[in-house]
Amino acid sequence: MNFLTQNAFWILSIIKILLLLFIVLTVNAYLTWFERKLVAHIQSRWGPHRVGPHGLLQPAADGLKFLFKEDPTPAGADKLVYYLAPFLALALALTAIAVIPFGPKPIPFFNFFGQPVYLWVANPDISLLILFAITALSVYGVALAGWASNSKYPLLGGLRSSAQMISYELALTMSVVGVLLMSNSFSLSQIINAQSYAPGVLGWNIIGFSGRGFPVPQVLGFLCFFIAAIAETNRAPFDLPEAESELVAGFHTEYASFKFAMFFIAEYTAMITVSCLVAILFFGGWLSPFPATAFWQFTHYLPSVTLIPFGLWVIWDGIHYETIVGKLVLPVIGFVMIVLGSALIALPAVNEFIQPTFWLLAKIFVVLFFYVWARGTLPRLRYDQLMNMGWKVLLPVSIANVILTAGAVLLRGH
Amino acid sequence: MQPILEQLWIIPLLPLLGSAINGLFGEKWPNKIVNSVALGSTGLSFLFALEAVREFVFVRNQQFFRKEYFDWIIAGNFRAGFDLQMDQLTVVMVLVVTGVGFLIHIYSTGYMAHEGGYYRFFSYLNLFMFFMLILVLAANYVLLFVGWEGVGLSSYLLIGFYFLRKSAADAGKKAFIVNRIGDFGFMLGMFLLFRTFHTLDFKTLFDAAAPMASDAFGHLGTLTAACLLLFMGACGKSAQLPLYVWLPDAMEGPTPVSALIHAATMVTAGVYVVARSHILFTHAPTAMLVVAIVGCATAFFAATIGLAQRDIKKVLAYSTVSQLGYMFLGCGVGAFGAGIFHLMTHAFFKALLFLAAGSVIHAMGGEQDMLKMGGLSRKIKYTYWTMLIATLAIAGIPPLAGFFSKDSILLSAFQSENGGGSTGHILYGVGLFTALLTSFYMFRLIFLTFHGKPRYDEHHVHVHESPWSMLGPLVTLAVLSVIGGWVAAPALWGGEDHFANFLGPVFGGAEAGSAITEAARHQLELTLAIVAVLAALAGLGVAFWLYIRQPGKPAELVKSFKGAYTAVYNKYYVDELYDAVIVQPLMWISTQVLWKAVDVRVIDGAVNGVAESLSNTGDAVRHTQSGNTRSYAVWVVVGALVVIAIIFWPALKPALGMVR
Amino acid sequence: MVPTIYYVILSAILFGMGAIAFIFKQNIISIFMSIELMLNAVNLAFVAFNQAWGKLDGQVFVLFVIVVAAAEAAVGLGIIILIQRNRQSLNVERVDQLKL
Amino acid sequence: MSASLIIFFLLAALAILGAASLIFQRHPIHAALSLIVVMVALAGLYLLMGAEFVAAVQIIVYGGAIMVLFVFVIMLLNAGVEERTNFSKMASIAGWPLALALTGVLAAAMVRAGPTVANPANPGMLSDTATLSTLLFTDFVYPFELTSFLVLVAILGAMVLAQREQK
Repeated sequence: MNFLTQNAFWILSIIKILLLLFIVLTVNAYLTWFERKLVAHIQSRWGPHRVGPHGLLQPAADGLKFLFKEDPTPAGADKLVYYLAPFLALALALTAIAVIPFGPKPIPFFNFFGQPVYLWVANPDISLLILFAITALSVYGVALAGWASNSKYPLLGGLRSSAQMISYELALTMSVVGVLLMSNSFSLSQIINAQSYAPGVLGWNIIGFSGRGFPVPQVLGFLCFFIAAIAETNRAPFDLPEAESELVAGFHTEYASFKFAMFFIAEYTAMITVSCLVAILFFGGWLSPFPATAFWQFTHYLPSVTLIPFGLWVIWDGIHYETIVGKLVLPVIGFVMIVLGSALIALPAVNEFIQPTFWLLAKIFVVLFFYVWARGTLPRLRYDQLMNMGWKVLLPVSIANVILTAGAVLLRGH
Repeated sequence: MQPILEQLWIIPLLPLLGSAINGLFGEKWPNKIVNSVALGSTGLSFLFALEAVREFVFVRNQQFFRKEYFDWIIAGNFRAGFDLQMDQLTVVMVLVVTGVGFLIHIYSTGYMAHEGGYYRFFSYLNLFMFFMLILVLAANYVLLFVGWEGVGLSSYLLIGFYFLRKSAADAGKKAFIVNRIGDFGFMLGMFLLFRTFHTLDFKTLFDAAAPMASDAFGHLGTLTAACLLLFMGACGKSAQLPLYVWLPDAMEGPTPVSALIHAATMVTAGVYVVARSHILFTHAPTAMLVVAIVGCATAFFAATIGLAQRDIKKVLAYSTVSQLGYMFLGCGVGAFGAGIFHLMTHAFFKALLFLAAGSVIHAMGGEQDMLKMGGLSRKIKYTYWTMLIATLAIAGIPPLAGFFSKDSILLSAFQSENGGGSTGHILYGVGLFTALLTSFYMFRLIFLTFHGKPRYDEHHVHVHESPWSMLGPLVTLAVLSVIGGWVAAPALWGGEDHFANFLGPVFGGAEAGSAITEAARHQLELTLAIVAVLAALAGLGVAFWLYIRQPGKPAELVKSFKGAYTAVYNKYYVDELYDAVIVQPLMWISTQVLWKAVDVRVIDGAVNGVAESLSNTGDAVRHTQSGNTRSYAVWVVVGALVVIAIIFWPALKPALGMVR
Repeated sequence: MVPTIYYVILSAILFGMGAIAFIFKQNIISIFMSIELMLNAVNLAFVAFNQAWGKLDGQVFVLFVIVVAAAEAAVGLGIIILIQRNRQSLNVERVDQLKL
Repeated sequence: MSASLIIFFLLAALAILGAASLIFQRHPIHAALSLIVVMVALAGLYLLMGAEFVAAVQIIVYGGAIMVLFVFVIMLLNAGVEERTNFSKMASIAGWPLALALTGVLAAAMVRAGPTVANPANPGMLSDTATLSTLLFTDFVYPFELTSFLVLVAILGAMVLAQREQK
């Protein structure tokens, strides 16, 4: 007992980390499902729907497949680096999530041995810098993988990705400076708070009211950031390192089974991180888009209002589902949703607590949707186009954004 | 409220702008645009000057105005700022410079119309205006010196305007170098002043100097030394003995330049400086006497040379020198007001003379030799009449401008007791005789040029009157040379001496007050004036007799006084003298000693020797240089070791004391 | 709380090791990297003293050092690429033309 | 033995190990990796000292840009295990002793200086990034401009060097 109370902080952190890992991995899994579904519908296919109702168990199946596949190591590969690379990639990707705050307030009516439980693992003053540091390092995963597997295609893939990541990191970092200028802080929660001075959506950096003077919209910054981020995470249309048509599967051609899974998870985790960043930096993070006045009070029931009807629909859909499993599982899910929704109505305190997180998750979801949408829609760039884009368009634009924002902020005064 | 006076810097700035614009972009432009820029800038600055003067006189009631615009040099307790000031003296100078300058700009548009490098000419001319204005507006010696050197520069550029002609280029160089000698003295003077007063700012310096006891006569005190050095500079700039030689050659420049720079404005800078620092001079009687004597001597000397010149512009040049001599004589005898007055009137009629001469040359198609002219009076009337007026003015025929100014100078010379009893009278006598000579050679010029029968080939030379752009200034200046003197008409002539009263605040007690009573004073003035007029008329008469009555006579005279004539005609061989005494020895020393011996043997020898030895040693140690980078790396480490050891071991404590 | 001197000594050791690597590496790239190591050691000393004095100048200098290192890396690697292209070797001892 | 001391010794050991492996690794990539380890360790030390911004920059620029560039070039040139030749008498004979001497001299000098070195005024206090930037853009603005110019020149130089001459 005494031991617990003394080291409550550390233990709590460990628990949080484990929890976060679990959540992130699950979300990853279902992100793949979501992506496959969405792309499928964009291409007017069905996507996975064999394993489980609506293919909901597909991720699990994939996971199992990854585990049980044979794991060959290419001859003449540099063992150490070959094994190091995927671990590096995954570890960095997961670490990034740790500094993202999912809500301002600690969990109500609950203390972990005197420690208030906040919705983040760590909230340092320089969380943004740390994020960038991690992204900067995550190049190695790809580059080393490409080099270590001692084979042509991976090498090319690795070269491409390292070049691409170096180039786009500049634009990525530059495009955030505008936001930093507007909210004088590297701390993500500070950045979010800095957007709360104007009513609702107006205060978000994308519109840029600060309660005083004229708005300083960060549209340029947002565009640069999002594009650069897509490139940084090697997603379509910038997924040259793993361009199937040109170099098989790029840097992870020689990787199989679980190591491949690691790269896979790393990539999707990076996606999530980026989505969180976009939501936090430009779209007010956990702030509600509605003003916090009594008139807009009713918007606090939006979570329930979304959950309950959706639950009803799920139940309805489940009843008409072909397979028995569907008929059983889907209504249960729907019921749970309805219960949650009504619970939120029943317990206002919980509802209040859930609000910020709800908005943050909603925004993240939207950004992820855009991610997948882009993949489903846009053709892959050619390598030289990629480089031109990075150096001759994004970088200058983001620098211009920095200058403009600086001038505007100076005019407006803090 | 004094908008322009507060922003005095605009007045000099405008010409600078004009100069810059023309100089930078003018090359491709048609003359019209260049004109509009040049005339516009000068005219505007003239207007601004007028406005500034109006504010100074009527709004400020002639309170001394001074403003510091920005610091230029700050070094220890030495400050030289871009400070401009405005007092009565400045008023006169500024008006003369901008006014006459503006007229001459107008004239030049006509005169230079067909010359190449049109834009260049006007760019230089505006540059000159800028520096001259800086010179007269400056509120401290350093800034004044800037203008001083600047006008020297632009004069150099303009004398050498036809730089393809070797004589012109040489003349330019000569002017520049001779001026350097004077400037050397000037700078020494400034240093001495700074060492004595710890400032070079006019106001503070003079306020400090005023209460000082003036140096004893004939004894070389600080002030005397400073004044003499300053005067050395003045000699250079204003072409006084012995540094006058550059001015006649300066006539190589285009005539408007001769009119503006080498007659009206720049050459009077020396007089201006002496008048500006009159407080110092009045404290240094010796210097005063020197100034007076030098001025008087120059006046006489140059006049004698002027007698025999054939080139019309040369005659005018020497007359300029001699008139400058007059001004110095005036200052020297303490009549600074008279000196400045003569400066102003001289600016009018001498500019007019030069411009008219230019018009004549223009008419003759570039001919400058008077013996190849004659009988032009009917062909170019305006030029003739204006030039005649100017000649009467310079000869001192009442009631034209020259009469009053020259008269007041002679009067004060006669009255001055400085340097013992009869000095003043001797100066007066020489001055008077010079006046006679002046009127003689001026009328000689008139008669040779305009009267008698033509001595040129009428078939080739088509004499034509100049365009109005040239005649306009002539007429204006003619009017000025007529009425210019009246502002200072002394009480005797019914005027009440406006000029002296106006300048009173500046020169104050400096004017040589005479002990004798008012009536006697008027008596004296009257007699002296009559004498002067008689002298002038005598000169006129002689000229008339020699060149109209008996045109053969001069030749006989020349024969009978061969030696004297050739001496005078060759300017007493002064140039040759300087060449032999100064230039040649310098050349010899610099080639034989400095170049052949010092440079080649000593310096090059030393340098090459060092290089030799080094390359030998290098050749010796070359073999450590394997080209292998790792070896180099090790050598670097060795060096680092040594350095660290040196830093740390012997003095560990102090070296690391800084950490604490 | 860690005494400043520890950091300083650590930086000294790192610097020395950088020097050793500088001498004994033969691959140009590795030599370059050992230079970077030395720079890092110096940075450590900078920051340590900076903290010791409670002033920020040291950190500013570290930033400058980093920037200069970046520039140096860009140019140096360009040179290295040229060397490789011209003599198909990255061994410094095969690049021995740096002499009269 | 306070927590910070433990962390320090861990990081220091990590750094020294990294440096050692930089010396002894024969393959450039491995050398690069060990250097990265050193840099991360140093970043940790900076954090320990409270220089958080410098720590971040250390990782972003050194770890994320410069070293990536190295790795990139190594991959590009496909540099193999470095060959060991001993053409340089100087290095092979005097190398070790001199290098060790240098290290020794430095360390010894530091140790001797030990007592005179002041200890952190307020250990672990995070130095404010805002003040740092103010300092950078006021007192050090000229060096800053110079470095920016230097970087520009470096970019040009790198481009000129790396491009193949067009026929």
